[in-house]
Amino acid sequence: MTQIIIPHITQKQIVQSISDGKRLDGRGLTDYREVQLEAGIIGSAEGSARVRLGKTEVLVGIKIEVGAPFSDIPNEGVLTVNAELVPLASPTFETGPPGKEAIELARVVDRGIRESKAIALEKLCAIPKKKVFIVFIDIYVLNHDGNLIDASALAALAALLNTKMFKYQVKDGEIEIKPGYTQLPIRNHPIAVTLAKINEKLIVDPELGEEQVMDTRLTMTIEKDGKICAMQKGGSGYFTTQQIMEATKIAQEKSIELRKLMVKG
Amino acid sequence: MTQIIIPHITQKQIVQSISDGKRLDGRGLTDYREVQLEAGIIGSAEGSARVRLGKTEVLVGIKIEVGAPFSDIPNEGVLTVNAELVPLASPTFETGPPGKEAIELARVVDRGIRESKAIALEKLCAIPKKKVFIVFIDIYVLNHDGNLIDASALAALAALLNTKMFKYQVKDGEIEIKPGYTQLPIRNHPIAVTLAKINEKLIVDPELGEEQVMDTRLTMTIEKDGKICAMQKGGSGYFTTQQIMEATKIAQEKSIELRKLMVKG
Amino acid sequence: MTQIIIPHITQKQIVQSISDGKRLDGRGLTDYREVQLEAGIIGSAEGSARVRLGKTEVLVGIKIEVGAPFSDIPNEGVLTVNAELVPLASPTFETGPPGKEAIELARVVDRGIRESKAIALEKLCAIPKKKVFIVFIDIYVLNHDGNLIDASALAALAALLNTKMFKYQVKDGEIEIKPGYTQLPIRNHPIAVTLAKINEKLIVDPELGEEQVMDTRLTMTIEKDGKICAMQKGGSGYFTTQQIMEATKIAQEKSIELRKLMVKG
Amino acid sequence: MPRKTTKKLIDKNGIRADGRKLDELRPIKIEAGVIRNADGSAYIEQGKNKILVGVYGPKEVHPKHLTLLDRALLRCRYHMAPFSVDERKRPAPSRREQELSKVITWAIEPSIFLEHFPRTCIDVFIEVLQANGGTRCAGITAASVALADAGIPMRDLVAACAAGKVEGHLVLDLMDVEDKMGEADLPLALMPNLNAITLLQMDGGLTTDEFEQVVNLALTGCKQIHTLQKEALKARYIAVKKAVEKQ
Amino acid sequence: MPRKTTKKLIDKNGIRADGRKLDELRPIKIEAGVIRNADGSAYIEQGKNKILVGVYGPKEVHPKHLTLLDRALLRCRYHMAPFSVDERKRPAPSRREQELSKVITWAIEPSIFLEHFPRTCIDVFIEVLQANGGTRCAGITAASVALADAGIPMRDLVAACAAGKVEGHLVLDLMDVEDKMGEADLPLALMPNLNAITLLQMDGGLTTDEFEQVVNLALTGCKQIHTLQKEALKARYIAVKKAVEKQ
Amino acid sequence: MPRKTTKKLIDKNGIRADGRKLDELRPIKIEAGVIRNADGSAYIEQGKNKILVGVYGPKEVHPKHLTLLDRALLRCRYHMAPFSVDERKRPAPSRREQELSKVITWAIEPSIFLEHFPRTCIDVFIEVLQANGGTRCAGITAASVALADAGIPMRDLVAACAAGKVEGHLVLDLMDVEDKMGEADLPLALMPNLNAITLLQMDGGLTTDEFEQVVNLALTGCKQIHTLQKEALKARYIAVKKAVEKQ
Repeated sequence: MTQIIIPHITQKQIVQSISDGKRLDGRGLTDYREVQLEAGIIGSAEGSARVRLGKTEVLVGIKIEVGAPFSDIPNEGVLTVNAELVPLASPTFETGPPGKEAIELARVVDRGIRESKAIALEKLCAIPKKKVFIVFIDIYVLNHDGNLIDASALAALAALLNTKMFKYQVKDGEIEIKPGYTQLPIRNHPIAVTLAKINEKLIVDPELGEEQVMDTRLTMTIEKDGKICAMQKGGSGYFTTQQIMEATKIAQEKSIELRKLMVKG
Repeated sequence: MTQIIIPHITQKQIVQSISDGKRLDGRGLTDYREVQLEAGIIGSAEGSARVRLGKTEVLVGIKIEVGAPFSDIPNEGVLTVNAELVPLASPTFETGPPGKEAIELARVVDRGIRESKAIALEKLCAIPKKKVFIVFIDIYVLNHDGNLIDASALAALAALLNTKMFKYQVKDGEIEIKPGYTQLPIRNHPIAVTLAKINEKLIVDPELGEEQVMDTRLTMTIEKDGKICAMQKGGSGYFTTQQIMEATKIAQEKSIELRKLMVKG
Repeated sequence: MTQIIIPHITQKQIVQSISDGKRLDGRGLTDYREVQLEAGIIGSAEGSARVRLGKTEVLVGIKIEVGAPFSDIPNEGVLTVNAELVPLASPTFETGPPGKEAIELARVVDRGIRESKAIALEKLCAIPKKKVFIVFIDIYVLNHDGNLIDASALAALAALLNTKMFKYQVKDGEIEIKPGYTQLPIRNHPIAVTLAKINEKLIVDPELGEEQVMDTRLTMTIEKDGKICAMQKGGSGYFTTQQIMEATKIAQEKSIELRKLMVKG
Repeated sequence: MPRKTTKKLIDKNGIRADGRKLDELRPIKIEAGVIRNADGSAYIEQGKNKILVGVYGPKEVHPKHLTLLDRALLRCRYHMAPFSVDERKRPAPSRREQELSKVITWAIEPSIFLEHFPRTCIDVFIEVLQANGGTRCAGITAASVALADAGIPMRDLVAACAAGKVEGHLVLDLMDVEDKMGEADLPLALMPNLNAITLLQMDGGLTTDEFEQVVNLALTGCKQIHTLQKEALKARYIAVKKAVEKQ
Repeated sequence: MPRKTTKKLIDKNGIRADGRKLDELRPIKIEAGVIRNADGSAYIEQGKNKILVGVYGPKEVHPKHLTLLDRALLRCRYHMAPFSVDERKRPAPSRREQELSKVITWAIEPSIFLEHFPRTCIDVFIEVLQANGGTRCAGITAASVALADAGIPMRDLVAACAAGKVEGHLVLDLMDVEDKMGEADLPLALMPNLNAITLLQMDGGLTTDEFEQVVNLALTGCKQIHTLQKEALKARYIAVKKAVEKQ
Repeated sequence: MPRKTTKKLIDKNGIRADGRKLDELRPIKIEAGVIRNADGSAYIEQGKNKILVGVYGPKEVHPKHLTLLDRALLRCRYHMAPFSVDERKRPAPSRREQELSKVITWAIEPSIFLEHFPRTCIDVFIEVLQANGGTRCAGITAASVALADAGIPMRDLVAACAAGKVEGHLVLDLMDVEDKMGEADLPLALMPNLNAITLLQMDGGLTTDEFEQVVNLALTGCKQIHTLQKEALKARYIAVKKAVEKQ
């Protein structure tokens, strides 16, 4: 994988600036970049949304197909999250099967949705043991400028809220599609908040340059009632217990802020 | 992929000669090399044929198996074309999964057969939605001396005309093989004609040396009633509109010539 | 693959010593290293055993799952042998899909079990044509110090003898697991004996250093009644007819010795 | 999930299912400079097709053994997003995508002065976000704009468009249902200033006469698209100029 | 083949299905120096988990282009044996195994003086032979012992342990059934001497208060495990010393 | 598609289903020099087996890191065409094909003066076009002829043939149905001039006495085949000589 080289001087500036409590682009330590959201832009998908987080841009498309349930959960639909770091989004992305970076991204987003029980999967069973609906969430990164996790989680949630589910009936053991649509049943709104530690300071929403100088990062996914439903430490540094607890508080606040952008009313 | 290096002097000679209206091996610009055809040589295949086009040699074997239909065409058999550039045929061929060259070859041959509706696939349905016959056309290149597309298309057609289909009956939802054979139902005879452009001249049936100096190539597949059913421009050069139209006329003539070799009477 | 480099001097010593009728570790030419056997050590497996052959260490785990039979043997269970040369066992092993070395190992062990009909596969059919039991034998090499074939074959046999099969009943075309276990039906005890040829002498149970200087090797798998059920020459040297016949005699003797360690009484 | 339709594709007045005339292109929107990280990029909407193209290069070749001593290596990758079609597409490149990557590379190659950049490579990534017939052509059209946006010197822009035959009529710029239900589809790419056809494929059945007419129809489509490509680049140029002057 | 159980996980006296108290670790056995060929190795049993770890390195990097100029490359591979779980696992690494390999590498990295060995690599192979919940943590615990056994200089041993919430109770060191049926699982890795948390993941649902308590519970678990790690290394040291003196 | 047969394999007069005696080879036809592009090649028909072998080399090793400093690298690939068997074989190499490639390489290696060509490689591609039992042996037989045709210096030709036990009889050169229904199959490769057995495998069940007899039967088969190999090379030599004289 090619590395984007951030000049050494810029790296120093990033760290120095954060030590002084501000960031090179003028943000405060716990400020997100501007979030832009556009839902329903892909007509061939059952649901879709594009999120821009500063210059980071992620498109999520949702497809619903008929398939078999897992044998140990025969009465529930299936959730599948997949991420592609397509090479047009960054000189560091390569063609080929998903690498560990894409797999981690998909799995962190997956856990947030799964653990918060955001999708009412039990309503997606057509014929128990035989036929259920599979919800494919495909994350497509279109421009990488840092913090892919939060942007992807936001786009996935927005796409789910935008997803239309076709009507159907079961006849002779076969699913027949009927005219019209309903909403995909969504009952929770998990928000991922990623914090980076740079020179012992915590910041939120690291951009690409900050990711390259950060010691480590922590993502917390927060449910609409404030419960933490998923967490992921990434990167090779460490946190102290105190930093973890501080991060929790920041994540709680930020999740409320971000959720307001996603879910109106 | 290793390149076969044709000496620079020979390359110049090929181009010079074609500019003068003849070819290094004495052929005229629109002459094919000698075509030799041998059908039915592989007893383990339902159909087979070997075509020699000068020193190019292609073996096609056809297998028929029982399988599931495509869900959107539940009453038809399935056609699958596959090409292997096995490494004994050329120092430029490598082991491993089919590369783009093999995929293009298979897909061009596939389109000629599919678009001309050469095989009556609707007669290859045993149990609608459940069980149909799959016709596997496997192209095996045994010696590569240029123009694999035409040689493969000829061998595929000859093999199809040679294919025996076992008799069967359907009993309790199962296919039972019965003694005896019928012919695979073939109703069209698509012929692929490949032209190369070298120094603004069009030639047919390029041999390996000519392929290496050609600007570009065009394959036209012609049905028995003269309709064009498939076309493929290959290589990184271009054609003018006038050249395309000229190529069409040549391809029409050549297809009649070649078809006579394939289909007697 | 990295090569373990055995110093040239040691190589010479190994050969010299064997020419003199003894081995560097003091063994006679037809002595096995100490065999240590521990069965039933993996609770998550239906059967398991670990064999230590000197410093070579192999773990075999057996899983039994429900699956479909082969269409040409619809009334029998299925046997599958797989070997993984996991990289913790040797600096010469690599991650990635099984290489030719692992495939050969699995296939040689497989043939011994299959050809001796050690497992009564006909008793592992629940619903003919539909549902049978699949016996997965997974060979896991934990430390590689030579003669993986014999160690793996011993561990596989010990694991099979240790395998418990859950009780079940068939109800409405479905398999229902019932409480309790029976023994997996085992009716033969194939023992693999590997001989190496070094400087025209035959030795048994080559350790890693000996494998690196050997001309070639021969594995014979012997059934409990003395029949030879499988054989595999490996390595790029050759045997004379006389050497083959001599090897047969040694293998017969050794198989009796080893079988006693496996099957008490 | 796909749904079935059985509508007639062309009515008695020669009007198509989406309201177009037989020789009419779908509405086309081209925008250059849409991906921040790429050296050049473009976005195209052609009817319901939505395609994004990013260009990286000229840059070092990786893996090295593919390096060409006398010119740049051009690699085009055509790839469909899983959600771009009715039935979800698996992420791994299909045989179709691999073939299209190849013919698109061939279609673009003659337009670039590759000999100016020996020992480098130029990567063109075409991502189909929503597909509705004619994506390889729209992909070529956008790729050529993206290459120009990257400042790579070119002989001409490559404009691409299909024509074909549907319910007995010769039509321009087939959408998906016309491609699938129709009698023939012929994608074509053109460098108009050089009368150079760089892509030509065909599926279906056409007499020689029909073929000639369909080719000519596709050529007129390409020329219209060529104009739109130039406009998109002009707009991009003006936008960049303004941005620079602002600073 | 899996069988189902429907037993209650925690009884009214706060005793868990395997007889443990809420804040009690499973029985743990750690042994260093168990694989002859490896530069360092360790074996851990934690309840029904059985995990073997081998360390190779510092050694040449292969493939070469991964070489780091200023420090050693650390690669951890977490892999499960096909027979380690109820339903046979296919040998190819799953997405889960790939993610765990990554987070385990991150958990181990801060403990090693990688900068002492530029241009080399250290491979850590974690093989789960029998799994019953908490294998990533047990794998990290054993990997750290194996690295010490290999003589690789470290800032501290990394000890790992999960805590979580089951049937309303906060519990330490979840076994498989508690993880699957419970409300939350939080694996954590710690270098106790540095108060440095190097792995932190969570699945489930916890309030901020519960989260804080669970983290603290996990930290106490890690500290107990840290003691066992040191004992294992001491036992290894004594055994080696005896062996050397014998010679 | 396979059909089933239930014919008896050996009649009371000791005549086999295809009319052969117990110790009789199938009709064998060997031809050298059949692939224009290859450095050496051979075609063999043995009963219903049809196998083509091409040899390329000695040539540069690719990938380079496989280069051997003291001798040539020999690589044999055994591969079956999809249509070579009753039930279509998938094109990707199966585990069986990979194992056979390995044992065939071992069977050929001792026959070549590999030490004459250090730092090069010799590739032997064996393509089974039609299979009816005994293809690994026929492949070795043809490969050895192809290597000689390529002018590669050899200690002896390697001739290969199976023997085995069918319906209680010891038989030579088993065809597919005899292999599948019979009691034992023992493929063997021999350099007759050196009494060197370079391939030996066995499946089935044989007493030590039977084993000795079966080995001897296979050896007689190999010797007959050795004669046919030499004839094929002689015929090739004469044909080339004539062709050269013509010019």
